[in-house]
Amino acid sequence: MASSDWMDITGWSESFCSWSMDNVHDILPSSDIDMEVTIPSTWAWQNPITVGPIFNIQSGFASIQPALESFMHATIMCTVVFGMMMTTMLAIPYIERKFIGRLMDRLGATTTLRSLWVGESGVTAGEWWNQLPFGMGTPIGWAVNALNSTWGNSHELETVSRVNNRSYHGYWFLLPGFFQAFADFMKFATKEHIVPRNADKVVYEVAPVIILATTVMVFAFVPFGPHIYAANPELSLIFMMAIFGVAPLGVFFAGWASNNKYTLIGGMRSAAQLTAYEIPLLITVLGVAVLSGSFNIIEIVDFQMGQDEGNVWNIFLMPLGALLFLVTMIAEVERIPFDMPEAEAELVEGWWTEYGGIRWGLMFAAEYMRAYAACILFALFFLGGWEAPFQHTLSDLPLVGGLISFVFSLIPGVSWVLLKAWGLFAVFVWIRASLHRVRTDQILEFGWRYLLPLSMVNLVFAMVLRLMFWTGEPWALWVPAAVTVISGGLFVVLAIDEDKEALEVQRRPYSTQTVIKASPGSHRD
Amino acid sequence: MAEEGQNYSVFNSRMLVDVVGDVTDEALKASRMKDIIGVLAGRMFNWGQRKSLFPLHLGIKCCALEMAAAGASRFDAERFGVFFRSSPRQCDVLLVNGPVSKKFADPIVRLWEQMPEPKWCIAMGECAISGGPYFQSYNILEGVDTVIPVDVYIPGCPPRPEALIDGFDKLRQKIIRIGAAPDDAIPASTAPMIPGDE
Amino acid sequence: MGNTVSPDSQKSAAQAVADAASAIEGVEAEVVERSSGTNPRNVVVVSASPESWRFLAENLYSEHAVDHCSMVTGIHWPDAEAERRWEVVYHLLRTGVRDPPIENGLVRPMMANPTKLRGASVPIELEIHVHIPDTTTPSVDSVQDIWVGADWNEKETWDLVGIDFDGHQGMRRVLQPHETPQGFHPLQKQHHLRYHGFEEMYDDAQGFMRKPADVGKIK
Amino acid sequence: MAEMWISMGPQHPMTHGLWTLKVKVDGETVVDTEPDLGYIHRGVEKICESRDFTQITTYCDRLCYASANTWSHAYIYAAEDLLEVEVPERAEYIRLVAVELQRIASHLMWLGAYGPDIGNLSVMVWCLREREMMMDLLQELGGSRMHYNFPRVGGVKRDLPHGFAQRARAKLKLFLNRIQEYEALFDESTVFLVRSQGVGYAKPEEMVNHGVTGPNLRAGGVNYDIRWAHPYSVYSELDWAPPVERSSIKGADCYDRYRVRVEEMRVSASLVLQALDKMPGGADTYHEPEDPMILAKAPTRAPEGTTGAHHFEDSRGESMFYIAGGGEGRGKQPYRVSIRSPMFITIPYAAKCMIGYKVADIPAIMGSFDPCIGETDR
Repeated sequence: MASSDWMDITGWSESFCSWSMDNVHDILPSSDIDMEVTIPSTWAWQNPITVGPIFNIQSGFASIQPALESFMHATIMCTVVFGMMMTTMLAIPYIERKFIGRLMDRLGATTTLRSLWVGESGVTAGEWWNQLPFGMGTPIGWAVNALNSTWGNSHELETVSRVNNRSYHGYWFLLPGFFQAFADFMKFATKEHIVPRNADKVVYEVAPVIILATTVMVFAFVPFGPHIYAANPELSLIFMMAIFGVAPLGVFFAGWASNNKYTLIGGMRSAAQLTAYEIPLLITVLGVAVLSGSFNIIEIVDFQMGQDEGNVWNIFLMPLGALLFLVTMIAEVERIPFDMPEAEAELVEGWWTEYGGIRWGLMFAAEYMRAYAACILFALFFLGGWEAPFQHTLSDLPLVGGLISFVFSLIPGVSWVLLKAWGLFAVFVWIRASLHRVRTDQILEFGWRYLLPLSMVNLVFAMVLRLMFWTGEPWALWVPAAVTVISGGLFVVLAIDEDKEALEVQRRPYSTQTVIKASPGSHRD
Repeated sequence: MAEEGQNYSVFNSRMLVDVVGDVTDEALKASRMKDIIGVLAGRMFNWGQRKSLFPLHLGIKCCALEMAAAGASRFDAERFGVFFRSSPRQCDVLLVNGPVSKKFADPIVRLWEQMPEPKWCIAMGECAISGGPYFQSYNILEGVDTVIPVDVYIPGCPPRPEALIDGFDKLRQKIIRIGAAPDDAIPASTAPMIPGDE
Repeated sequence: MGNTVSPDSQKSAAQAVADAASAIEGVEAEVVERSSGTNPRNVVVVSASPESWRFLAENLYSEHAVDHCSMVTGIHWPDAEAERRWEVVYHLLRTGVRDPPIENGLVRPMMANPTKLRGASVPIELEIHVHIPDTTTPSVDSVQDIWVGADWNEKETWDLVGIDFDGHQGMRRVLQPHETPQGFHPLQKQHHLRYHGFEEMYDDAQGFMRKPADVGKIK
Repeated sequence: MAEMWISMGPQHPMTHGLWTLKVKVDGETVVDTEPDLGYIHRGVEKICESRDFTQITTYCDRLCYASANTWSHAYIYAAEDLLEVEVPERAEYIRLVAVELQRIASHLMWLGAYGPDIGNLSVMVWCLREREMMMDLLQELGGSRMHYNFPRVGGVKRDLPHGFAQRARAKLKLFLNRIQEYEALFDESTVFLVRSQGVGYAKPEEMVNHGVTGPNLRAGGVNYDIRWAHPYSVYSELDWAPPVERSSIKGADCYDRYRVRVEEMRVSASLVLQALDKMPGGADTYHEPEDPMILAKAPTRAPEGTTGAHHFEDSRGESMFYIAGGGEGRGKQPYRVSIRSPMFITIPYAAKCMIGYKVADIPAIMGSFDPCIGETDR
């Protein structure tokens, strides 16, 4: 049966739309309006002509009411999902800046809003609110003075005001650094827009639009909770994967249009890399769909949560699939170690070197959105979406079971999805802090030679699991346990199976197997 | 509002945008809404600009290592929103940290032109301020302000990372006064702000 | 092998090279002992005539395995006597570096033991002075093809001091701006530093005048 | 794809400093390269001709700013050769401590810059964190963070401060097990091994002929080192050996150059620890600045016709100074100072090493040769 929790936003909005439309329908005049006019016959025409309809506003409205309701419902849901995505996405740059700072043993951004009233080390903008007309500034003046005396410069304690004077050390509970993303984005908005002289102007302007539009469209099909989705077609998984793959086209356009050699190479690299990684990604996602038996993301999650369906998270059934999905998603959103298209080291900034100001800011945000979408998808496909970990086992406990299940029913499903997604983004950042950048041809070779066959194996394994071992009711406990243990063992054996003898003899265990150097130039062999 | 050779009769969107733009502008000005929005939005965008100053990843000489040290973990400059980008299009501060030779004069002016407004220039170290120990050399310009206007000077050879971060603080103080109320709160002296001298 | 090359083995090796070098006509060589702090150093100091320099270089490279050209220096002596107006000083080293042997697919690093080095494998240091008589276009034979390391040093010497190297391919200005006027070689003694009796910038194509005063510029 | 020239311009994250590498690229493969140096040419040799012998040390500090001490010591040895000065034993040991600490700081700066070249940003911050430790020690000796002006003709400016030996031993012990952190990040990451092994081959014999020395040469499996080939200072009294890397058959590649420099950091650390133990007069005694134990009386004039030259093992290769005496002020100022910069000769060779590799390998190869443009342009 479909999972559900109290935060039934689609239900509320549907009922609200139908309620409001019914009220409108009732208010409308129900009597027929007869606007029939008969023009008497005269010398010019013999029989009288009747002109004008007889219509009833209420019945006319009734005929269009369902369409109106669904339109209104769709608008509300789109705004709700977009708003939820944008607000919850604010944590992503914060996690990135702070966690990568901690991994690098430093503090990371500590910007706070306080310097609005505190000013910069004692220098403030003067009584700027007096410039507001009609004396509107005075309340702002009061507020600033009040804040200044509690948290600002004119605090009576000398030390406090000296520290506040610095105005950039945030209080810990104010999440210091959280507003750095705001500050960056506002600065992008006020930057001058420069188009290179002989850039391909139309394509230069269209490229950010393509990237941003497709990235936001992906979230139309991503359900945040059982009842929080903008659209829930039967094949939502396929729709989303299709739209997810369009953004690299925009990346290539941007690279081409900027008329700069670096961006051209960056654009071509991204096109090559994403085609190499689109196929293993789709096959892995196909494996998930096969295992959960449906192309609809909500049904996939229900299958993992359902007491009577699967009741096992896919990560335990398909650890190889989870790993493949993680690797291909990192390549898809172009984060280190698959960071070639915007490799700072040799391409200055890769395909977006020529973009500055708001266009670059939006593409910067689009990249975070794609990473955020990747994390949410991983949470939905493999970590059981909006099911709390050990939800049913905990609530079946003898003593505290009742209380726990009550608490679980209070917490909306969307909070679990967000927690898992943010945790996964921390894993993305961790990978970014510890790995180097893989070279372009090695990326492609790794994609074609290792990921593709592995994803095939994973798909076959999913089919076998689904057809042979699944008997309609929930998985027998030993199946996921066996799969996890075996794949864990396999991974450990393969990963640390160093060629011991080679290391002692200092033979080179990893001399690159790349394609023989296609070097037209003189290469000293 | 129309360039020469423009066909007046043909209705095009460019003309429409201009007309609408001017009309709304006049209306806002008349209803003083422009002031309200201008002042409030000005303060927010000023805060945004101050809090995220992206210097260019340009390392000329020894001060570049102090810039790197300022970016590293001991004197973390990212605490104050200083994030090094390597493309001039995405930077607001050109941190010149070494001597400008005649050969590098044209490239540094081109870098300065590539940066979008509003942009600032910080001359870090003696070489960028006045040619430093090489002021007599046949190949070194005496200071960066022979070629580009400089906003903040940070003396020192090389200045310590704390001085660099204090230089960014001086720049923020300069930015906060942009669009501020011209009353006595602002120090009258317009002498160049040398960090550490007051 | 924590210690260093023994001074006497170095002295005998240097003496051998010095005798062989002074056998060539137009070349006088002797071993000079210089003590830099705690360790005496034996340097083969050679003064060669411009004509014999090329032959001496090939001889050193082939017979005495002098395989490393450390530095090429050009000096301008305007008030020296006529035939010593220009001087080029070469610093060469015999490093004794060979490609390490390869055994069963693995490279065996060559760890020379400094104390046991004898004879031709002892690293020695040579300093060769080539004096050029007074001309407006001083030039010496290039050794670019013998020691490729000297290539960029020769380019730099021509760029800064103005001593040309015959037979040098790709001679161009490396350190100064490409549009520096011909014939401007700053290390020649007639050019002075700024503020040492010379006020404006050197005659440069980009026309940089002295720094404009900060009049009226709000900082 | 038509071949096109890309100019990796003066301002480029790959160039550690200001220089341009013009690369002819066919698709992703490098076909031809041409370096263009001279963007921070300051004419130090011309300025030194009108400076006294002590004033020149400050210019030599600022030659290669990542390893200021090694360069000022290289100059001072050449000046002592010119002025024929005997340096007291204790001053030699203090100089060795200063030079080896600076070598560690220079290699750390290189490792920090090499990480982002290949794509890992956290290495830069870690290495700079350790470099701050070394700079604290050097700051106690020289007084400032980066340019110390520490050696004098005939000795050193100041003796080791009180408690320096104890602090140095503690910091070096901590540093020695921090190196394992870097090795874990580099050696155990297959991505780094795949990116750096088999890239940028260079054979030792060819390197010597091209004038490349130092760690880049020792990566090819040959242990040539100026410190034992043309001995100076007190390296003969200490027990050390230059690290050598077993390179691949086709010559030294980026991985070997990385391995050699990491080993060299360990050797330098052990050299400093030994020097502090064997210091004549004990590392904890303190002598006043002009004390004859640390600074010998030195003449300040070099008569016409005298010359001084000295080879020195810098952290990037063999650096050398040649000074002709007899300048203005009756010999108070040198007539000509000539500086051999190892990177001025290695960069063109490194540019030639890149031919045949991918565009993404350019920073890996160039970064592994540790270019420092301050000394290159002089």
